[in-house]
Amino acid sequence: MNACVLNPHSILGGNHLFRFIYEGVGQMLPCWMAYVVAGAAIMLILINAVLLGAAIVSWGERRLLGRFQNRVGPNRWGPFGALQPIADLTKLLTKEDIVPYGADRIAFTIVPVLMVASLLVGAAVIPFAKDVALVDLNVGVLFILAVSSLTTIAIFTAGWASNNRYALFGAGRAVAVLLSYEVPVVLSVLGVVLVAGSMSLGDIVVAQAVPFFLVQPLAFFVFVAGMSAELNRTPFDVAEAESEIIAGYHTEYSGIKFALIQAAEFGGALVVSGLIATLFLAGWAGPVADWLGWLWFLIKTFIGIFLFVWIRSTYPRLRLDQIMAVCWKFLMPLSIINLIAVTLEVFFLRDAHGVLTTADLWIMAGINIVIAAVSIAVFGQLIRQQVRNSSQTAPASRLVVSGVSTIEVSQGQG
Amino acid sequence: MTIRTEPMTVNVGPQHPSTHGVFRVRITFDGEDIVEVEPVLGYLHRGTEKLAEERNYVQIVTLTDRLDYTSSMINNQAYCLAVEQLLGIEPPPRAKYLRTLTAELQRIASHLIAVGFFVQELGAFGTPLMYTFRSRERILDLFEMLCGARITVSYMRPGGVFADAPDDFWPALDQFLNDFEGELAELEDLLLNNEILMVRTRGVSPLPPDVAINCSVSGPVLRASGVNWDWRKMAPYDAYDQVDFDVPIGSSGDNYDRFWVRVQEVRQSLRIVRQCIEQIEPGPARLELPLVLRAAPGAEAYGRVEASKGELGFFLVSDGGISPYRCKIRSPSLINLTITEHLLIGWKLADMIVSLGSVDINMGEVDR
Amino acid sequence: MYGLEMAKGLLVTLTNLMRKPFTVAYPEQRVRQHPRFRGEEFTWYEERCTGCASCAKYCPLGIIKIVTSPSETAPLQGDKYLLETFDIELQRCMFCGLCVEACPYDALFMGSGFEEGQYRRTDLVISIDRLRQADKNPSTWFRPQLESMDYRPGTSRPLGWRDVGREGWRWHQREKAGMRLQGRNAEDDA
Amino acid sequence: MWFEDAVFWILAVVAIAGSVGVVLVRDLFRASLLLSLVFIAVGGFFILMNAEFLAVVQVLIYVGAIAVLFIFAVMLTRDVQRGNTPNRLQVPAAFIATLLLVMMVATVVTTDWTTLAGAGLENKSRVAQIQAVGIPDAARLTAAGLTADEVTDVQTGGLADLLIGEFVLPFEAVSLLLLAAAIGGLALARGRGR
Repeated sequence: MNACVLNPHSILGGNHLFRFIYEGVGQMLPCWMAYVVAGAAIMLILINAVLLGAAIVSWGERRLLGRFQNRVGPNRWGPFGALQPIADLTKLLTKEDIVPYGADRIAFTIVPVLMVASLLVGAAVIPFAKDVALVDLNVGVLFILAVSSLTTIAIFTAGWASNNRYALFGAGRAVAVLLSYEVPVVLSVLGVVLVAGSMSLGDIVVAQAVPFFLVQPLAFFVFVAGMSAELNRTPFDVAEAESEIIAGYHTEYSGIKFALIQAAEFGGALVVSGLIATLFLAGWAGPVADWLGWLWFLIKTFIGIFLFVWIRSTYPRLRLDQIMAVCWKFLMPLSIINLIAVTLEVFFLRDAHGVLTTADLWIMAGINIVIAAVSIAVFGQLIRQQVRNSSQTAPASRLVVSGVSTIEVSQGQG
Repeated sequence: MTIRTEPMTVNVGPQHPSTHGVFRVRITFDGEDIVEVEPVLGYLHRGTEKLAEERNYVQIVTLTDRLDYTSSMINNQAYCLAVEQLLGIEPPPRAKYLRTLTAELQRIASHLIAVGFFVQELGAFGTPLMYTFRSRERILDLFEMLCGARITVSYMRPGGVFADAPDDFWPALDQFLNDFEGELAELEDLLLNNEILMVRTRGVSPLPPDVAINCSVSGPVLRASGVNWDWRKMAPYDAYDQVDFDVPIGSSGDNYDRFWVRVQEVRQSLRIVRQCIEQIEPGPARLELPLVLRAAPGAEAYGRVEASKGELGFFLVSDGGISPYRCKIRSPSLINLTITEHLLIGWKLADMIVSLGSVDINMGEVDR
Repeated sequence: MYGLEMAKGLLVTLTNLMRKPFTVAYPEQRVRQHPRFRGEEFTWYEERCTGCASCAKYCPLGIIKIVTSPSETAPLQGDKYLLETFDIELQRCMFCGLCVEACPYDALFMGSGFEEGQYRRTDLVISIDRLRQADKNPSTWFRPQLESMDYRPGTSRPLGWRDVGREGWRWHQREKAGMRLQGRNAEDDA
Repeated sequence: MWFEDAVFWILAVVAIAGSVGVVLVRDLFRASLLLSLVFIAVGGFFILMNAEFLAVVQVLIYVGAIAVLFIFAVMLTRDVQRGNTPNRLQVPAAFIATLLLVMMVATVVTTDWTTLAGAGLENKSRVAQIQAVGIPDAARLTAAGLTADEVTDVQTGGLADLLIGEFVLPFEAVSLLLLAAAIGGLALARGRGR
């Protein structure tokens, strides 16, 4: 009996499930085959979890949006319309799969695959309970950012390959937004990494004796804003601005490809909410019972999704140049301020072993909340000034009692 | 050093989510900046003016419903005023008040649509639109109570309105007015000073008053440019000389002002409706007229109202028959579209949609 | 402070989240239908109709097709015509109600229903048989006499031809337009 | 290990085929897509070498930023489908490419890759140890008494040490270059219009 033994230090070594399957299957099959089988099993779980999650998010978002808008939302199929995503999927699957004339067929086809793939791979490193992530990568945070940057290429390819000018507009906008917002997002995550002392998401959760949205409110703000830009959600959804450029880069997609793109979008919302929960809301750590970690994690993820939906339901969209201005003139300074403040605090507060105690975290929270309030107010004022100067608006409109039957404005010049 | 760019021509419409029906603009972009605009009209042309020559004076009322289908009451009113002028008759006072009241309710409904879609085009995900439609739905319910239809009302007839309001209409109207105060306040909280909306619309696509006058635009678009021009004040028709209201005037004529003027006009319309309820007195609501009307040969009449989108006029010529010899419709949406180039050129794609929305065109009226 | 209005907007949407939805879930629930509602299926009382075709003439679209022939009692002057066809092409109807307005004897009413979806356009023509057999739930549109008796098409019972006229039903039977139908229908006289 | 060898060969084939494709494919857009494929494959190599940090950064920067810039530039050129027509720059380009190839081959050949002697390493710092390990496959790791996690941690730190320490001058020079490029880009973009 040559049972295979997984090297505990290999990438998947920390995954109990993988080891269990690997060693179990290894009893009967050669080791490499066991490795493949275990990997496939893990991938199956991952794909199902994320895509089902995306389906639930799509339903939940529509229900929530409906309630925000004082209507019901999907309610026809299943309890509370919960089977609606399945109906949608069935409809999309049975639709004709159109590749527009003049499109680059290969590039057009790989886009949905690429988007879903990057989403799935990114979801793999998020710990959804104590010590339960598919992979506890020691560079988890960076990994997610790196993988999500693949989406940029996918979107660009979609816009280019569709042979549609609206899609091209959307792609150009999306890339501009994605590239710009990556900078403040990475900088804000850097603050988290500094305090936690690790890039592994598992370690970051453990380090949150005080949830980081209190310790680093600025980073939280920047991260949520930046991520809603990267997810193409209002007020930063220029890339899919349906009132301007129809659907942006996925205008020409139909059938299963469209379904995949939608799955990637809703799944993206799910993964990003999970990431927010992990980075700022202390992930699976809850008030009682570690084994209930998945529950806390789900609740916190829901908070993230609710936040996104709430913002989406409330605000109009910004223009592209204004989004750029918000990124470079508002979020960027905020994230740098946060980074500097956190660096200094960590430098002065840590003890000899470079460890921060809970008391230290509370001190940091106190300082940082003040800093956040002040800097958001100051930079908000600055960006407002900028906006005022750029527009040639006369004083505010006024109410005039009419009754005079002459035109008060001189004609001519036209 | 300059970078040479290549212009790109894009067809916006007639199948576009935010061109208000089947409006088509051929736009040449430089990057996202607009350098050339060419509106293409006529996709919804139904020949209303010609159809009117084949129908008798009462039947034409049903055609006017379908011009600007978001404010059919006001279209009815304009047409009926023209016919009454043609025939030299005057409706009874109760009919006048009923007309004023319903026209103002319709103005509220129409402005609610304009505001809702305006914000929708700014990118709000349907929420303000849903709120405005919620209120508009109440108004349409009132219309259904009055005349059995919600959109294509055909409520007014030459010589009055088709029938007096039912008894349960007045309490329902009171109920609506009270509720709507709150809903309007909510809407103003959500929109009027929203920073994102301000940033997107303040100073964008301003329309100077001289250009506005030279393009002969009318309605909220004209008033937003600071021109004090409202037919309800200039040449009061129906019961407008009996009621007291203000005309909101914008200052710079930008997108925000056009939006702001509409919101304020909703408030003023509420005032008018309340005054109408106070002043209205019992009496007949319709003149006793024959089913088929005939005007004197050669008679001409021009009836005009301040519709929700601007000056709406019906020019009727009679040859003594049962239908007009000629019916010319001066539709505000079409004439307001003459400022398209002025509004759009030099602004961005995203502003273009918003500017078009702020003009509040209705293709049923543009193409007639 | 900048951003305060945006926070106010969030508050507005949140209060609306707590509110009861405005939606009416249509097939299960229905909005209150007002008695004047101009519905799709027309209510027609053959007993009242003389076949004068005023409705057909007054229809702006000309979608009412009436074919009549002299009835057996034709020699009696002023008798009603025998109606062979009374077709209403619903597919082109715009429910303006002018036909109802034109009807001198209150024989044609707007209906109160609105669920007339069909799979074929030809099914949208209401034939005379359908008009005869349909439930009589007339809309009160342009019929003040129905309004004054507080008739509610949805909830009140269907109305027979005797109850819907401006004048008493006997007038219709005996005096209108010199109509003489004595002995033709003994029950009605009773 | 058999499995890792297999992955290595797959990645190698993908990388080389991709690079050949980049050169041979006429359609510039597809060429840049293939280029990003090559970048990802190289990232895969880094993972095989237990250098996750480098792999992630490779994907983040090369695929997420540089390849996108390539595609952006490609999008702005004319006749994307036809690709470049032969022009005068072919000869110097070939010359420079050959030169680069020679330099790289020379570097590979002259570098002493087998530094894992084992002797004397215990006294050096962890960073030095890792540097000495070079490509850390399992056998070498066990020989040096290191775990993969440790290697990555120390690699990240070592990378930082190297960048800020030994190679600070080239590092700063590159940042200066990037700054200049950014300012140049701004100047170009602002020159037009207002």
